[in-house]
Amino acid sequence: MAIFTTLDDLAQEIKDGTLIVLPPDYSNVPIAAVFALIRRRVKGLHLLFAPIGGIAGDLLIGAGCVKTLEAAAITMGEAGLAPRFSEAVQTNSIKIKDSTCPAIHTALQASEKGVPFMPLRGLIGSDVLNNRPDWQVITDPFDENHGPIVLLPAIQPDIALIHTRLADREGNVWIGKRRELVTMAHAAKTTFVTVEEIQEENLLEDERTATGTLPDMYIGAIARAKKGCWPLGLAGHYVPDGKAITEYVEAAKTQAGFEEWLEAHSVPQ
Amino acid sequence: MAIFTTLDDLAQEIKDGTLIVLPPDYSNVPIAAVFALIRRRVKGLHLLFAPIGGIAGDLLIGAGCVKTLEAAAITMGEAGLAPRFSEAVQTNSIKIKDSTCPAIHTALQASEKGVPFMPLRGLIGSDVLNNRPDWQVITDPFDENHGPIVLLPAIQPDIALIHTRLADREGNVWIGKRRELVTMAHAAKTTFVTVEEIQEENLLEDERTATGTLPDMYIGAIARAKKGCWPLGLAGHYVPDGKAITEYVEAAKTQAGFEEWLEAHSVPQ
Amino acid sequence: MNCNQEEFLICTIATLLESSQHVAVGMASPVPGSAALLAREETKGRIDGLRLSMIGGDANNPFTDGGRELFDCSGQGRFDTFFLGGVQIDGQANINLVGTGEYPAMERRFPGSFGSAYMYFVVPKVILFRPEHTRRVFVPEVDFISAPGTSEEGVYRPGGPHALVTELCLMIFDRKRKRFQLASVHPGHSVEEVLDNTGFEFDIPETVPETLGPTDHRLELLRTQISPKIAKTYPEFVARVFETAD
Amino acid sequence: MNCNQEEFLICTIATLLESSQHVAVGMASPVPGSAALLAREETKGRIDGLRLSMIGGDANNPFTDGGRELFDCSGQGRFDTFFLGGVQIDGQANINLVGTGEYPAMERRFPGSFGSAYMYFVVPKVILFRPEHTRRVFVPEVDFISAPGTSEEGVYRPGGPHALVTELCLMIFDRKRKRFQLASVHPGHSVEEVLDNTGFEFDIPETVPETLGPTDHRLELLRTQISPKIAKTYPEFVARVFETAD
Repeated sequence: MAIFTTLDDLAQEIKDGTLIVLPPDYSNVPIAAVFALIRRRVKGLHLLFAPIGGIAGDLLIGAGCVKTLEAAAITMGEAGLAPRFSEAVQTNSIKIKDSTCPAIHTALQASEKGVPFMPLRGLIGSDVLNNRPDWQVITDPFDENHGPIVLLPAIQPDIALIHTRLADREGNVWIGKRRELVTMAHAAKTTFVTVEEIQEENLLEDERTATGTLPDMYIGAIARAKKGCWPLGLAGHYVPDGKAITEYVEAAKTQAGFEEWLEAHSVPQ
Repeated sequence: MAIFTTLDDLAQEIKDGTLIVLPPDYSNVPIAAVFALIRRRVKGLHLLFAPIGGIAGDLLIGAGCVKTLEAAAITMGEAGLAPRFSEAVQTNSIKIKDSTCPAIHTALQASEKGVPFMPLRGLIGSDVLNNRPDWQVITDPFDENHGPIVLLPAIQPDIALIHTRLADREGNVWIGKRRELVTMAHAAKTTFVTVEEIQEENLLEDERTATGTLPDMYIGAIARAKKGCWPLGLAGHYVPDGKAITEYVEAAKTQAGFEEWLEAHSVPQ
Repeated sequence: MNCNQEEFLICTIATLLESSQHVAVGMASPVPGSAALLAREETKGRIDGLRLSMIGGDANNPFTDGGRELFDCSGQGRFDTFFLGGVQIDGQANINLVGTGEYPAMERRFPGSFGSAYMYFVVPKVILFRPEHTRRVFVPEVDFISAPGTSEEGVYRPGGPHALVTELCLMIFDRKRKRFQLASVHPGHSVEEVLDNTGFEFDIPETVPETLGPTDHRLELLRTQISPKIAKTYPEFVARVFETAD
Repeated sequence: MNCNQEEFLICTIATLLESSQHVAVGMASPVPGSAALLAREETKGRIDGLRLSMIGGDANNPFTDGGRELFDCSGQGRFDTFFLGGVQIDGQANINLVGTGEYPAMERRFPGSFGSAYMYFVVPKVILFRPEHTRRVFVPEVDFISAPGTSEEGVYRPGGPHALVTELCLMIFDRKRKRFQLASVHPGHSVEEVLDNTGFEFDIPETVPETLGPTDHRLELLRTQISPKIAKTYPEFVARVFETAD
């Protein structure tokens, strides 16, 4: 039931306060849509990364769009620490829900399955758990030794926001082997997608492409965005622009530098 | 770490009493391997279907290979009831663990995740639950109304046994969009595979095939078996042999008829 | 226009789907599948047009994440309508797909509960479809509850039985009162016949209408547009039922 | 043959992998990744040869089921060896990847715990790798426990810390005693230097050997066979570290 729209109209449909889930840096990050969200001055987002964020999170935090952030980490990789993220946490200007990679995968899987929680090993004795009053420790009812186990509540994002190479006219979306995008889309109420291309042939009709296709049942809106991951890469299509990312990290060390960089790059396309 | 072997040697590696998981009738059922198991007179199998069985289960039950059966249903589809299964249950000669489709998927997912259990909605008030002392009902700790929820213990099969069209020389196995095979393989300690063909090119090296490939990490043994699903079909390759299935159901109405049918069909290949 | 029993039942079910948004159809369900295809065809082009997801075969099968995806979607609330049957069905809408006699070594064993013990709880509108209308099927109390018709308070249960379609009649289930009510009787049959062949008690309103038969337009649509579509999944069913269309 | 610090550390870690069966390597881990590739090359062709799964990049990445597969496999017990680091590490082998100061508004914030709060519990042999050997890193008590080094009885914990590799030394962790023991000091460094730069207490045996440097054969293997493989995932690292190989 996907609606085909423009990038800025898609961003308009993402309301203030929405719980958005974004993919990790190595995979299909919709930076063009992030710029569109910043242009429309979205406020109070609850931003979840599945499970690690990078420049997408730093941009939205720097632009004042984020109220709450949940991630296992925010990193600019080789380029260093994420400057707007670090400052926002250090100044307590966003609420941070520190997590760990498998806990986020698990909470999304719980939503995907429509169950209220899922258990996960580990965690016990960590300050990650100690700072998550929403997580519960119970006695494992299947353990003869009555050991503890953590239960993680399901997280149902309002919107999963992703970029991919290709969609078809029916609204089916190619995701290839990036199956964390499948979990995100299944877990979320709906999925908004930016794409490089839209093709006429139905992706589900050829088993080779069907295998890596997210069916339109999960998709709410599709908009074209050429090089929609820039300055990040899109696997098999274009590589990350390391120079631009390094320049960003340098510029964004101050809020003024961040805003200058943003003005130069967040232009309507 | 797949070993390439023959069909009968693969069957020899499946010991008496093994917990085997088999796929549903519409997908990649390794009937040639089932015949090989019957030839080697395997005993005391714990047979799990993910989640529905058909002729594979009926054959193994009729041949006296099965001690315990767990499935959401055993059906011969249009051809009617499964005769050896029905009689075995009616005469109490196998132990039946009646389940329901999503409960089996969930218990396998729990094993895939390495967690001791997963919750599932529904079930409460059913005689499926009432006859499963291994399932537990707890008070949902996330429910403000303190409602009940069922916890299902993980099922870790010793061996997932499947048939697919193609493997490569590295031991990677093509499964296409039949992703229940992925869950089965991840959940099981190891996976034994019969295939129509083995190709030289690495399936993981092309993203189109990588997407539908089960990596060799999960694979224990691979053997060739041409038309390895017969009389069932292999999607996109050959269709079920409806006539043979109907003849089987007719013949297997008596144990004598079953054994006659088996002798005529379970020949070494 | 004359129609055969399957065509009549398909159209009766299609009418029940008029307010459905997303219908899921399980394995081995040619009549519900045809009804859903028909209802979809009739709402085609409308913004709130019916959406259909069928497992079993590749046609109209949108699933790409394995056998669990149908159930996961149901848990997520993506479907509002599903179909179930029963070897036995009782007056509380409990259904039995496992067998008759005492469990486990039953007198007559059937395939098993399939996904019913879950789907009946989570899909809002479950339509029970069981053509054979006899006291063998419609019993005072089922021998094995594959899935209960109703649940105690506190049990998570957004879903449950909505209607029962048989070869004789249409009943609607009242979840609060936990009872079926006769809604209409098919042409050529009577309330007495329904009473004689039903082993459980149910409510009978003062006047019981006759089930409306298919319009000529609908029958033509079914025979010309829907039968080739259902044939992709159920060729034998189409060959048997729609032979009049040749 | 002379070698640089990264080459030395790669070879030191490779030696620790000699009894490993299946090594998993996470994101942004060029030194552990190189060590694992080297150890695999050295056991190639043996039935019990080392197996390696790397995330980050497509090379040596066998995963086809999304981001959770690495963690699921770890939960299944398919890996026996993994690597973690730390902004701070203390004498109980607690690691901190989140930041320094009081949580949450810390003085200095780092990326976050990644998968450590899980992997440290479930992978049998976790090798801690942190080149910078200072009292800033090796503290009496970490400011935030991303993952604890040990757990109370009753907590499911097949995994945990095995060794710590720094620019100065190799320590081995004793899980029962919950303490590190100095195992060897790298050439050119001393026990005193390790003591001066470590903020936590640890055990020092009577004689502390010097860490064995790489053999010429191993160095050549690393520079000629391994560097092109690691370059597929970490081209900048290879360009910087293995320039001597040109």
